[in-house]
Amino acid sequence: MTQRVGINDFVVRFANVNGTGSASANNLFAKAIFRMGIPISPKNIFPSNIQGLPTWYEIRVSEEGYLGRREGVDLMVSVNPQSMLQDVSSVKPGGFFVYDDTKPLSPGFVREDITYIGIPMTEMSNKTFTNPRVRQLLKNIIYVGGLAVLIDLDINEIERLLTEQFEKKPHLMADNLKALHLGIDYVREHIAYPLPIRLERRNLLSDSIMVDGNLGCGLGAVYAGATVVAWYPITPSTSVAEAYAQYARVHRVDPETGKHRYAIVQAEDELAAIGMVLGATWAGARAFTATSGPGVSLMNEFLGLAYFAELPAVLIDVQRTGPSTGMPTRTQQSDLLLAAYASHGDTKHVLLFPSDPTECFELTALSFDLADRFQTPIMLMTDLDLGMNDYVTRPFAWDDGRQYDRGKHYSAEELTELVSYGRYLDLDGDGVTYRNTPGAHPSIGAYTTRGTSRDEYARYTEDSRAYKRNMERLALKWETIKGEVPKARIYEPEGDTEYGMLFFGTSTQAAEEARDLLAKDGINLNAIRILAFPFGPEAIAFIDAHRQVFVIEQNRDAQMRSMLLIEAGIEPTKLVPVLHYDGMPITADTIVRQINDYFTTKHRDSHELSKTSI
Amino acid sequence: MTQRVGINDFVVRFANVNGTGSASANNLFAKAIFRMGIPISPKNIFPSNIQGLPTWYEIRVSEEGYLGRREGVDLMVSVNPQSMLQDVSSVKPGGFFVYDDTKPLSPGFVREDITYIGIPMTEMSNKTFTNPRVRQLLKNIIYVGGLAVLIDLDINEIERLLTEQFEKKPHLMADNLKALHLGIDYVREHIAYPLPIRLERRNLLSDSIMVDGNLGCGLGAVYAGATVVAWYPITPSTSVAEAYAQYARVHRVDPETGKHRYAIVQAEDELAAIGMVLGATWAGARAFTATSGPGVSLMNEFLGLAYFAELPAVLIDVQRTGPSTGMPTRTQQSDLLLAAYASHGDTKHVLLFPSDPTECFELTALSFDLADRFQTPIMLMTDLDLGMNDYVTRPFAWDDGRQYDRGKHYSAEELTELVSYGRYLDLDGDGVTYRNTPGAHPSIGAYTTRGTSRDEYARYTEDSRAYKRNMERLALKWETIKGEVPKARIYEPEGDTEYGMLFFGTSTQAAEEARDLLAKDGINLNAIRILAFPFGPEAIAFIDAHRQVFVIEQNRDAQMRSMLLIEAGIEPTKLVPVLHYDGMPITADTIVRQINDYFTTKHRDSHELSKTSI
Amino acid sequence: MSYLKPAFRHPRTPKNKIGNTLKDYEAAMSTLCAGCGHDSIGMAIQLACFELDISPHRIAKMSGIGCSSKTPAYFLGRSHGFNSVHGRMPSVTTGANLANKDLVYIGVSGDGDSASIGMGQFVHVMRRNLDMVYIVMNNGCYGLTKGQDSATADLGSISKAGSVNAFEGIDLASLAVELGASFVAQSFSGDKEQLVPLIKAAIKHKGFAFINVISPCVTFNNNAGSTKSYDYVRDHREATSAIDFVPEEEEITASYAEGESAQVALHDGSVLQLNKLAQEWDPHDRLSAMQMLYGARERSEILTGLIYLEQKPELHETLKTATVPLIDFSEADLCPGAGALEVINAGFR
Amino acid sequence: MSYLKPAFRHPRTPKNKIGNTLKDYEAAMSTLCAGCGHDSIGMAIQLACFELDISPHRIAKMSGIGCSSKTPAYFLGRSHGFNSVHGRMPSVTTGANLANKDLVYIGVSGDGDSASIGMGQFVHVMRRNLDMVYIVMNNGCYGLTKGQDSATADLGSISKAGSVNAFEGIDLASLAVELGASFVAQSFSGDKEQLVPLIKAAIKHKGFAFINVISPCVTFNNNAGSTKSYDYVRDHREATSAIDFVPEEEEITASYAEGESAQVALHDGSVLQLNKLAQEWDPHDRLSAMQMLYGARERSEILTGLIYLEQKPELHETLKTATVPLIDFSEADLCPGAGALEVINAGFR
Ligand SMILES: Cc1ncc(C[n+]2csc(CCOP(=O)(O)OP(=O)(O)O)c2C)c(N)n1
Ligand SMILES: Cc1ncc(C[n+]2csc(CCOP(=O)(O)OP(=O)(O)O)c2C)c(N)n1
Ligand code: SF4
Ligand code: SF4
Ligand SMILES: [Mg+2]
Ligand SMILES: [Mg+2]
Repeated sequence: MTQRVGINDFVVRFANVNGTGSASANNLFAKAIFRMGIPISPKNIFPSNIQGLPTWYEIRVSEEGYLGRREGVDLMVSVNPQSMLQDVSSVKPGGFFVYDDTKPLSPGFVREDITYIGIPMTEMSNKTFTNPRVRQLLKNIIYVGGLAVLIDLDINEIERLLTEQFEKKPHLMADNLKALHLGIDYVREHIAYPLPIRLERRNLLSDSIMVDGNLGCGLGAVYAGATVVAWYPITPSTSVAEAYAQYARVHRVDPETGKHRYAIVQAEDELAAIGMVLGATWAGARAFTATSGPGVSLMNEFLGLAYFAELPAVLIDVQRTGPSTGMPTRTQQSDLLLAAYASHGDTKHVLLFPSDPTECFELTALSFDLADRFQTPIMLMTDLDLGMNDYVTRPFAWDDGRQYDRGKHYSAEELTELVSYGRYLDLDGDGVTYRNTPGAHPSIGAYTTRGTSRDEYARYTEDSRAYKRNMERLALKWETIKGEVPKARIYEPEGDTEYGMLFFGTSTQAAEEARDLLAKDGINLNAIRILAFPFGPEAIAFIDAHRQVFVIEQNRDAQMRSMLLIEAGIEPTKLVPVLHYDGMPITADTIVRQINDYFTTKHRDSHELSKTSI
Repeated sequence: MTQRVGINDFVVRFANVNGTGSASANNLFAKAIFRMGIPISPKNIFPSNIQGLPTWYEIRVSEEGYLGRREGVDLMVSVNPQSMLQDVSSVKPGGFFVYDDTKPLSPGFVREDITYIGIPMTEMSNKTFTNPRVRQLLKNIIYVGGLAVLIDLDINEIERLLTEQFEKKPHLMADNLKALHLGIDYVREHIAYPLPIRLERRNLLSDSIMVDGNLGCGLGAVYAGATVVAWYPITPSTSVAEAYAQYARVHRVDPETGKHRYAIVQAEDELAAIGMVLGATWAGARAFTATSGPGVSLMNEFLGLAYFAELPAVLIDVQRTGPSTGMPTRTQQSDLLLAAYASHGDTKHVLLFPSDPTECFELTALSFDLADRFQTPIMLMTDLDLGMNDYVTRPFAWDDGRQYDRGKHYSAEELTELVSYGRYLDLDGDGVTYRNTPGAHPSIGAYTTRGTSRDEYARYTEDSRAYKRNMERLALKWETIKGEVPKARIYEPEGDTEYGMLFFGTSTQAAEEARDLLAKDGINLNAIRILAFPFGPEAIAFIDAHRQVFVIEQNRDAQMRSMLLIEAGIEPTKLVPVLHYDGMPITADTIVRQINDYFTTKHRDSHELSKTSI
Repeated sequence: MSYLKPAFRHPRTPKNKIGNTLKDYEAAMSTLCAGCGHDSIGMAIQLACFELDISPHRIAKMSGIGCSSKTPAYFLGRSHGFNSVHGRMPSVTTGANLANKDLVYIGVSGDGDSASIGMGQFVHVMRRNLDMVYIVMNNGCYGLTKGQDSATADLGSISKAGSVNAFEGIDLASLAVELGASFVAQSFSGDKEQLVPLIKAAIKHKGFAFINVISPCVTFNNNAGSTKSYDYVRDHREATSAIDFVPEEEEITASYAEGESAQVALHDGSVLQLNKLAQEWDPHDRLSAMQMLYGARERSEILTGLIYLEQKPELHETLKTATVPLIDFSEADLCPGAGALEVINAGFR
Repeated sequence: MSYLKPAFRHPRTPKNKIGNTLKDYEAAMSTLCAGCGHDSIGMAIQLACFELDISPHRIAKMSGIGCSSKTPAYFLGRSHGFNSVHGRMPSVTTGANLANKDLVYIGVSGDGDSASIGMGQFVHVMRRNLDMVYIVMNNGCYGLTKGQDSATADLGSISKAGSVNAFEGIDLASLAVELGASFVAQSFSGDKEQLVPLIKAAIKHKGFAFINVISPCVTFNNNAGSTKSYDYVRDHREATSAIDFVPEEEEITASYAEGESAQVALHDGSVLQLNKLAQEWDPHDRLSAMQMLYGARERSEILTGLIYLEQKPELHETLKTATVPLIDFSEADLCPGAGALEVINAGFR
């Protein structure tokens, strides 16, 4: 058997039972690698229940900085008998299988082509600790210690992390250290170490941070001055509101009075949440909600009102695997069509697509400017993978010179000077009209906001011409928006090629890696990353400039491709769908495989997919 | 001044105040023309309130059978001082303006190019009748009498209609007749009659009926065996449930026990309405709901459940002008995208597009077969114009040999013979699987219907492969559906042309007329009418066979065109949008104008529209 | 006190203390049916605001969808309004109030809007004790969609179309008491003498003030057999007390025999003077309010007047939001700035 | 009667009258947290159905979304189930029941599912008096989304995370009484002796039978300071009476002192035997039920047992639907046919 070899380039997977405290041990392990300056990307694969079912934590270590998911496990840490059979089979040939050999391995689990490493974690933990809950928790720290030795993980980093964590709880510290060293000592004594897959310090990440996207969103909302948050719990969006709350408690509470410069309401449902957001922005605040697919479905009616009555709103959609309740703890990019055209009648909505936690922060903050500027909902299309997994990412940054852009908005003084005020008068010819704040002026500016048709002065009307003028102005506003949303990022061209790839959000890391892999195989692709809907002219130009563009997305129905067809007048055969939709984050392999397939089959010139329903 | 001339070819418009009983007088007038065997199409243009605002009733008389709306009024009957100025100006030059000259016409209302005809309706009514409500009602009958003389409307037909109407209320009959003859006599004595625009009996309509689309839908549901109806009032869909109730009361009540073979629930909202429908179909009944745009928006989450859990449902969407509350009493075809892709995640829904009340009946009945066969929601996309206006249309027909197609469904006996039952096992390779009825079999067939992912045996799973298999099967089912929905209707080719037009629903009548008008101008167009989504191969072939196809629809964003682009892989430049969206029914003129514009401008080869967001 | 004679008089048009005439509280012509109860309620709102000397621009009119929800177009033309979607006025008002607590929020809704599609939000806005006035213009039917029975239609009530309602009606007043609304009253659109002081008290109440106003629909539900017709309501109403609103600065002069009257203090010091009290009713006791309502229901009476009142934390107090409206904070107050972000970044290294 | 000793015994596994063993009422292994109250309720449901000799296939299990709503996967494995969307179980059950009135509908829901997102449907299913059993597994929190306070969390209750709930909780039992639910009971997941007979009575009741079962969430809301913890509930519960379910054919033997016991007849002739009655409580009187609930609340007690019971038309009776389930009608029964259509057409000529 040839063992897998690799320095700073492998995948470790932990197989645990949820509700047993494995998460913090696994995080400790990941963070220690990060502290060694080696790029990693951890992924939590957890069930939609609270306790007792299999859960996995997977870390890809990649010195080259490929942070998409990679298929196949090099090192499996199996602590869950329930899933052991499956776990054994997911190890790559030549890989390693670390398990709890308190009980002997059943012969059915033995493969010839992988290396088994037993560590009696339970036994050691039970011998050393008495409290059953503590035994369970520290069993996890034992395997961290053992692994550290096996792969040359810097033990000082682990100890330092534990010190930081238990600063205020020294009694816990001692037990944790003891457990750690039980693992270390056991492996040092019984097992040949290090393994051929192992770590070497690199210090590549001096500036980077390791954080999840939902935190970025919540923090971005605090920075952007959101004061009203209305939400309803739903996986995987819940931690957005929690992150906002966490930072608001630190930065928005008056130290003297204890009074809050923010208000968070856990609404009774998603309809109420978005209703509260619209009420708040109507009254002049910045407000947002965070939800996932089912919530967006429920918000449909209100989103149409916001579009038509022109109310700002920020909605963070942390997408999960649909349709319906689907797989609530799996990822997908499949709410695009719904979000883009939410609600009955002719509606279009602005979407932003962050691809890492730093962009979650930046684009969330930007959303509030865009919402105020264009008086319409802005939806941040993130997903479970980005929202709930830690990413190694650029640090958050804020320019203190930056000012909130509140858009066209008359102050009381400006109102006084007006001859007449028309809420929906297009004074600048860009489709964007002037708001004012209820209560600001005693006699000028009052009007009624409504979902029914009205004229330029916000007066109710059923006049066909007034209705049409308004709809045309909204279409004009849409054109204006195209030039103001973040531009697509076009990558450095890759040699001379007629082929391009287009991707967005959490498909980015895998797509970038796939591009490199394909280039190595001699297939050069130019690349563009979409950051916003509606698409800017640069995105259309990119597609126009290529013979064929692979559109990479994580859904079944090629939803981004559909939006490109609808909005950009692109010939369908030009856009080749590359789809992944099983709920797991997309991998470079999947992309490479599909693109290779395309080039090696007849599809090349008249690919079938574009002619059938995909 | 040249007066307008025309036999059986003109537009009459009545300007009334709503809540004053004008509707029945106007209907009487229309029905009498219909009884003379002359094709007509009446349109009600009413405000979104209950009493006191302007309302119009417009009748197009067209011996040639053009039943779309036509712009411009030949004969205005003005009974509402509120809207008189607007009413004067909407008369075509040479047209006629009939008004109540109880009070003199204000000079501001006088145009040189139209003919004024005063009838002292109020005065006559007040002189003859005492009860104020009766005076108001019969004033309307007076003008019907006057008009009859003016345009040679057969007075016998009117009297016969009154007799039918008041069969059981002879006292009302007398007053109505008296009022009718007041009008008749007044005109005969004071005014030169008939006008140059007038009627001549034709008896073209021996078999036709005159009825509205909502009635067709309600009746269709009774015939199709729907037993559970859950709905929430909303204009313009309310009369669908009412029509169902009306016929169910006659045909579904046990004469002996008074017990009902149906259940209608006015739900607390649209979410509950669709929930009840899904509960009912799950339990084995046929069930439907009727609503309009806002309701469909609210039903989004449940529609996703129905798609994913594979539950039959029939939803009748009587579309109105959106977005949001929009113009609730105006028409539009603008819920298409919402309906086609309703709900988060990858979802697709079957839509049917009736274009007259007879098709409302037929396609509603068919919806129940399709829903059972494919275990998915079927949405009938009708609209206010079709739903609430009377159409002259083919009579309803039912083949007594027809049998309800309940789709793949195991009886208790069949279950007993199964080795194993898997609710989502694709036994026939068409993506459609076998249901059974809860409670039918004591030990085989029980399973849990859910919106979460599950395997072929309906067991909950978070396994990526099982999830994907299921999604692929649903995609396969979609392919199967394409061959089973009503085929598009392709019209007899019009000479030799590379150009085609595509339309659906209530754009049909105007589009057909436009086609004839264009042909007269030397522009030949082939034509196709879409009856269903997903599109069948015949629709794609039609488009493929033409250089350019005009896609005619009543919305701003070219939603049908978008669906063609997404689903059919058609080159965008091929599909030229012809759009109308001001809330009034589309006219042939609008279509002709836009198509002519296209041919006379440079757009011909590289039309702009297809490159921008439309 | 009578709404016909404002205390402060002017030779021609009476002005209130802030110099406005009643005209300043009026708006566009109503397009409701002539005689619709809803219009009377709108007029009562205007009058209450005028007499309370509230500047119209400090009032926000909130509504859902229905004839009732259209009324904000016909009163207080100089106030901002938000005519939202069906059944969702409570959430929109909650958001608005969180953003700017200093406006007076007057929400109007219908029985369809609140008791059917809006039931969830109605319940939860009460639970949060949002500081607002919430008026249901209750006609027992869906006026705007042509008269279907609503969920507040009483069992056995006959509609204009002749159908007999087969479901028990939801009693919004007892529901509000049950759900902890801090001010609950019931009235009749035809009784301005009672309605105007109740609206004033509701405005002065800090917290959720609910008034269920029976407001006949003349077009669809004013026939014999309907329990929401003008005649029926006039014949069946029974007041918990006569009622006077006494602004804070005025002295209370009338005196009544012991046990027959009570004074209820409102948040800002003004007082509701209740005279000829119903027996065994304590407006501060939930159970007593419930008993009154259940008793009246049993006797087929419509209980009107103040029903229940309680002082408890409204939403801002519960959430500990700042004294200043949130919309008044500047960027500097809200944004932690680049420095803080450095510290935050450090925590993720 | 004790649930541990079924009346009918078998040498090995006891069978009920229709020949089923308890095993026939069981289902897949639960994936809830060990000790979760919801699992006990599921077991009580199984036991009640077993002891009532109902064939599992004639039962439909309905639910929304939440840990509570997942439980149908863990009981009655031979019954059909419908695990719908969040808060919408009532409407789905309404539709199912309309289609097939002959199944026994057992709906289970959570406090989030019913009192927050589902409040509107919860209210309206009661108003319609749908013939079903509706059990809320009430843990005062959102278990499945990791423990946020729900709308039934009591004011001041402390969550595991240490936050103090600042809102008044919705009392589902008094709300149900207020809204006309025809059977209202309250219980505790840890009290099978009370729960099983209550579930049996609820099944036998014709109409809407609501049982609010306090069901502690061991993972997120079982800490000191929570008013929904096992300890708190055990310490604070107070029963309206002891309770026995007596099937119709059995004779009632026990005798009690006058005034201390009562027998409540159910629709099919079976009887709920109530012993050691609480004072001044009449289970047939709404106001008395309310008084009991309000009184208990004031004393920080959790009232358990039967609270209110009334016989009134359930939905099918109100709608006058056929005696036969609607799904049993054939095409011939439903389709008026071509002949009738000719007459209809004639009416439009
Ligand atoms: C989502 C949605 N569903 C239905 C409607 C149609 N609709 C308009 S008003 C109304 C009911 C109004 O009843 P109520 O609130 O009692 O007001 P009223 O007209 O009686 O004053 C309905 C159902 C709508 N506008 N939106
Ligand atoms: C529309 C929608 N919103 C939110 C969620 C997320 N969600 C799942 S369960 C749940 C709450 C469950 O609380 P409860 O009903 O009390 O059940 P428990 O888990 O406590 O038994 C929520 C909010 C969802 N599935 N669907
Ligand atoms: S329909 Fe009824 S509620 Fe609506 S305006 Fe007319 S009277 Fe008022
Ligand atoms: S989280 Fe709470 S409610 Fe959910 S299964 Fe665990 S103990 Fe039960
Ligand atoms: Mg109403
Ligand atoms: Mg709960």
